[in-house]
Amino acid sequence: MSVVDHLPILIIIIPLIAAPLCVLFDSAKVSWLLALAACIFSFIGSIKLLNTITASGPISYSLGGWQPPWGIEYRLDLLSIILLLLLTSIASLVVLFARYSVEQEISKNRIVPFYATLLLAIAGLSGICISGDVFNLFVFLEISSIASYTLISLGKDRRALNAAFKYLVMGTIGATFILIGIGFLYMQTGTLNMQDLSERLPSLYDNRTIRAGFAFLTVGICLKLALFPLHLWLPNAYAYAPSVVSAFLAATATKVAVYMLLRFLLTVFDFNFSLNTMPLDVILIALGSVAIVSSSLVAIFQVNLKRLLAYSSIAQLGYISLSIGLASKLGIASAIIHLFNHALMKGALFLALGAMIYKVGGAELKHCQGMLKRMPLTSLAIIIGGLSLIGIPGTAGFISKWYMINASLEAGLWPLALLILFGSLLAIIYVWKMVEAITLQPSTSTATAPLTRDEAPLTMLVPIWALVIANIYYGINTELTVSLAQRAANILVGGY
Amino acid sequence: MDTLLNFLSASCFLIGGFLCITGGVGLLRFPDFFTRVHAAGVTETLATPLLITGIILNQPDISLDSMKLLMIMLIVLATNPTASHAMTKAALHGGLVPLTQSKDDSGDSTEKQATNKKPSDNGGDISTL
Amino acid sequence: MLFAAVVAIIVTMGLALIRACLGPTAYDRMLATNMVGTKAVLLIAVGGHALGWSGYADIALLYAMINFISSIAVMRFFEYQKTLPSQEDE
Amino acid sequence: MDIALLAMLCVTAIAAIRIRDLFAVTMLFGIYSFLTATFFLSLDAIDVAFTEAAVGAGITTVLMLATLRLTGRYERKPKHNIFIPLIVVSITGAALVYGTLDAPLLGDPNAPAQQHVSPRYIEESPKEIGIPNMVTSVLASYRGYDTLGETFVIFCAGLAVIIILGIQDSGEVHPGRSAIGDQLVLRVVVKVLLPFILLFALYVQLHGDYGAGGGFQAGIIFASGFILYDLVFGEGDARLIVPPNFLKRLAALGVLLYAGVGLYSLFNGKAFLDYSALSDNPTSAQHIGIFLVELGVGITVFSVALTIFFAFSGRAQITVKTDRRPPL
Amino acid sequence: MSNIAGLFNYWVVIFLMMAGFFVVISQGNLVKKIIGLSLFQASAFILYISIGHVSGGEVPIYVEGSNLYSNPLPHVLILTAIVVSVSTTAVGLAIIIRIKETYNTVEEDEIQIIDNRKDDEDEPVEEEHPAEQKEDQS
Repeated sequence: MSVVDHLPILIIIIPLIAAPLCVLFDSAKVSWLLALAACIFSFIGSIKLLNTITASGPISYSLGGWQPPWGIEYRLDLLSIILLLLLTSIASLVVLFARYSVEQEISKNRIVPFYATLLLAIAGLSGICISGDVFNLFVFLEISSIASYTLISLGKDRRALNAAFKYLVMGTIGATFILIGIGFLYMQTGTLNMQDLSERLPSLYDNRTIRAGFAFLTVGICLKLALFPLHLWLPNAYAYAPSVVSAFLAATATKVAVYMLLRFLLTVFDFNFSLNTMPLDVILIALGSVAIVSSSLVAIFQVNLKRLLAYSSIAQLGYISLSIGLASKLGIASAIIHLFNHALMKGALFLALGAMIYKVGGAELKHCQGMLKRMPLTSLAIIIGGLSLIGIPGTAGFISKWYMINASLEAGLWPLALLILFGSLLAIIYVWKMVEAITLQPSTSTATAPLTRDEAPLTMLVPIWALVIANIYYGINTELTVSLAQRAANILVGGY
Repeated sequence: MDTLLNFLSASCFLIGGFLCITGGVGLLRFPDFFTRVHAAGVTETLATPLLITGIILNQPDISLDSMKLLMIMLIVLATNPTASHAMTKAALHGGLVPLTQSKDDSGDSTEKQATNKKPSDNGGDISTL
Repeated sequence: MLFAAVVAIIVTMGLALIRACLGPTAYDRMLATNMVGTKAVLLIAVGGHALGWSGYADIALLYAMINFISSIAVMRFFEYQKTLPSQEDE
Repeated sequence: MDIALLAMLCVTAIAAIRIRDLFAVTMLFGIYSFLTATFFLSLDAIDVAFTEAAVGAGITTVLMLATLRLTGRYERKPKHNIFIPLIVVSITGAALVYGTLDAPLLGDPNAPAQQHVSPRYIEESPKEIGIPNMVTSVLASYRGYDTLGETFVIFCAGLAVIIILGIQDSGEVHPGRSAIGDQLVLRVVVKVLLPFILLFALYVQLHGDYGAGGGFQAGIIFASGFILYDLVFGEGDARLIVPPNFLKRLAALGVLLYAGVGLYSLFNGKAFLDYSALSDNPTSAQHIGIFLVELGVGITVFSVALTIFFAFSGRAQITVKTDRRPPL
Repeated sequence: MSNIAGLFNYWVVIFLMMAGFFVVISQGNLVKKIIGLSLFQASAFILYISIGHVSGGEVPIYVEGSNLYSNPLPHVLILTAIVVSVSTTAVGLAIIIRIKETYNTVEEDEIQIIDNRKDDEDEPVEEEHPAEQKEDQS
């Protein structure tokens, strides 16, 4: 076996190992370099794996040399690799960005453990995406969760602590629900391996234990996913966390929860059971619609831009769950597309806000004065990100909205298509609020900040603009995302 | 020999079990903390070695388990009185006054303790501290 | 006889538990908690012997130690609130 | 016996809901852990009972108490409506009961969970792995990767506490006196007991192959020994023996040892954590692998548990200094 | 009847779980929430161990001549889950200590009040901007 055969484990284990190494070396600079190297390694590994998978189908890797279902299996299919690619690319960019931002926002003696924890969060989230074993998934979920609670609590504002605590309680309840769900599945099947489960479950769909297990898994994942009535932890957590953490979590954490939902609904259980036999499709559509409208409305009234974007995230998760609820291949494909695109735009926006906080000292509307003159590149990034959030043609956001509307029309649910458009309309309002503050405010003489040009350092601009360009690129060249997502959806709906 | 051992262990179990229950009843029924310490501490310290000796005697032969049980006995014998002692001292420092009057004296403290004896009346979660 | 001992221990545990729930002072609860712990040790020892569990002695040993540690911890963290100033003793 | 234990568990749980004195609730939590652990024993889960007792009644209770010292003892009467929580709880409970209606009965040897994957562990592990304790075999070998994840969870918790509370190094914290530390009897007993606790921890670490125990439990017990010392002899003393900064590195080393075993087999052309790379003889390879891995877990758990305790009690010290020094 | 006896154990465990869950969602004190969370998780562990129990089975440690053992797999899973649970509890308690230090309370509603007050204090500053914006537009 060559190193390439071990890539599935290496892309997880390298960030994991880098974390204790950071602690051992105990130097901020070394930690940053280690984190960056580990993330870039994982990113390159993921690209390589993507090529292998598109060429020759899913990869399975037995850990410890034990065959599944006795040992733990890593299993990579298209959906996993899309998520991994997303995660590792955003992680690399975020770590690149972190250098100065962290120095400013986090006290000196906490920088080393900060990078170590960030690495653990990255590795935990990637571990979820790649695992083919439900309990292993739970363990990695907990690594990433504990790391995220910690990262959020690092925020300067004391409300960050409260937010982290709320997140911890909700997240732990969610995790325990997932644990109970896994227990129920195990009770009736005797296995923890996903593939094995998917073979054994169809004969048990009438079993009440399995149904209860399904319900608990779904509710637990929805808690992590911040689906509408369970979203209360999210806005404050994103708003008060350090900006690097906000960017990373907003772009990835909920996406991984969506991945878990898809994985359980479509791989462990099957499409027909999850979305047709159980009334989940209606629930997802209903909750998604409420989430879109209510969160967008709330977002309009926010003055803190990070909080505004957090509410917008809840709305976007509403779009995703709505498209899953459509229960069609196109719906699921559009959910995957939106998942990818939304991560790109939220990553760009939160990073740009991070740069703004770095230079201006805050991310509220009042801080936007003079932004365009002062930090033209960052401002431009916020504007393009915002446009993508609305779904203007030419940006990535347009593609996902387009496919979602198509999917809802295909399902014959035109009111949903209208709802999506209405959501975009609301998005225009809150994005306009941001854009207006950035572009139109410098004219007032009350601006306290100097109007000289004072752009963020290069290590910040590169990640921001990488994501912005990705937004535009995937808005024009839809080949990669759409075809991959459709193939992934086909595989998911058709079974492994 | 076997009958003797069996008889011995059985009587150990019986006496130990009896002491156990007396300790429990005492803990529940005695009027204040210091008397309860007495009930719990004295009987437990005797019941534990009795019961464990009973097990050791009841085992077919002397094995590693017997040694471990002996260790348990020693540890409980060492820690239990120490803990009670420390607790009592802490309580005394903490301002808990031993109940020194008998009921015939019908002082204030007796009344207070009398209510303590029926804690269900006052919700059960009232601390005198 | 073993059975009688097990029953006696369980009954005592129950009584101590009631005391722990009722209070009334924190010290009563400490005492009762300690007693429940000791009774758990005995229950494992006697019950384990009666039911033929293997390796019960290790667990009973661990319980005895942990019980002591948590009793000390309770006192340590509790008394701090009251008696730090008075440091005369032995 | 089971029914008596379950009844006591219920009583404890209800009391924990009703009582407002958080000290009492914490003690009840300790009792609850003891009871659950005993119940685990009666369900034949000896390793789990071991861990639950050490963790629930030991570490968790100590941490909760340390927190309570800082946050105050009484909770206020909750103002909000309890009906909504009650409804949520009832629905969840109803769903769970619904789920158990088709469940296999307790102890049924023909239940699906007993039929599918586990027979292999039960039948083959004594031969394949060569150690009698199947739980250790599954934990450290078949599902060794889960345990690696678990070790990282612990490591992450250690980091989290360092980040959130900071560490006070030995230089900053001076040995403090505690009133119970002045009790001669206690000091003597603890001094005598301490070597036994540490010895017992080593025994648990090395005996995990044959009986209950293993790295995790041993680490916790080892740490409890130090915690006991620290509780009685005042803050600062134990820190001089094992400075927090050293502990931090030790934890990292423990995790690296575990992951290193995995990487070693990986670079020898085997799958990650495949112990057969360690030796030519398959069972002795498993032995070596499990020993190293358990050692890594033990080191990490010991240092993280102690770090967390130091961080908590160090906080308490600082607050006591600022709040309570004037009257002295 | 045998059904009830066989399922009774699960139901008691469910009751315990729900007791813990109730504490988490109904109580305002953060420490108590964490205690409730621990109770909830500890009870969920009993559920798992019950799944693995085999009546008449032995402790899963190989003994010569015995062939009926309890299922070791749930034990392993719960060992891991206990560790996860204690880690979460430790982090939660650490956050509580910091909350106490910064807010000087650990009651949820009081914290909420303090947070809201802070928002109110910020409000006047924020109010100016919409007004200015309107002027700009007009």
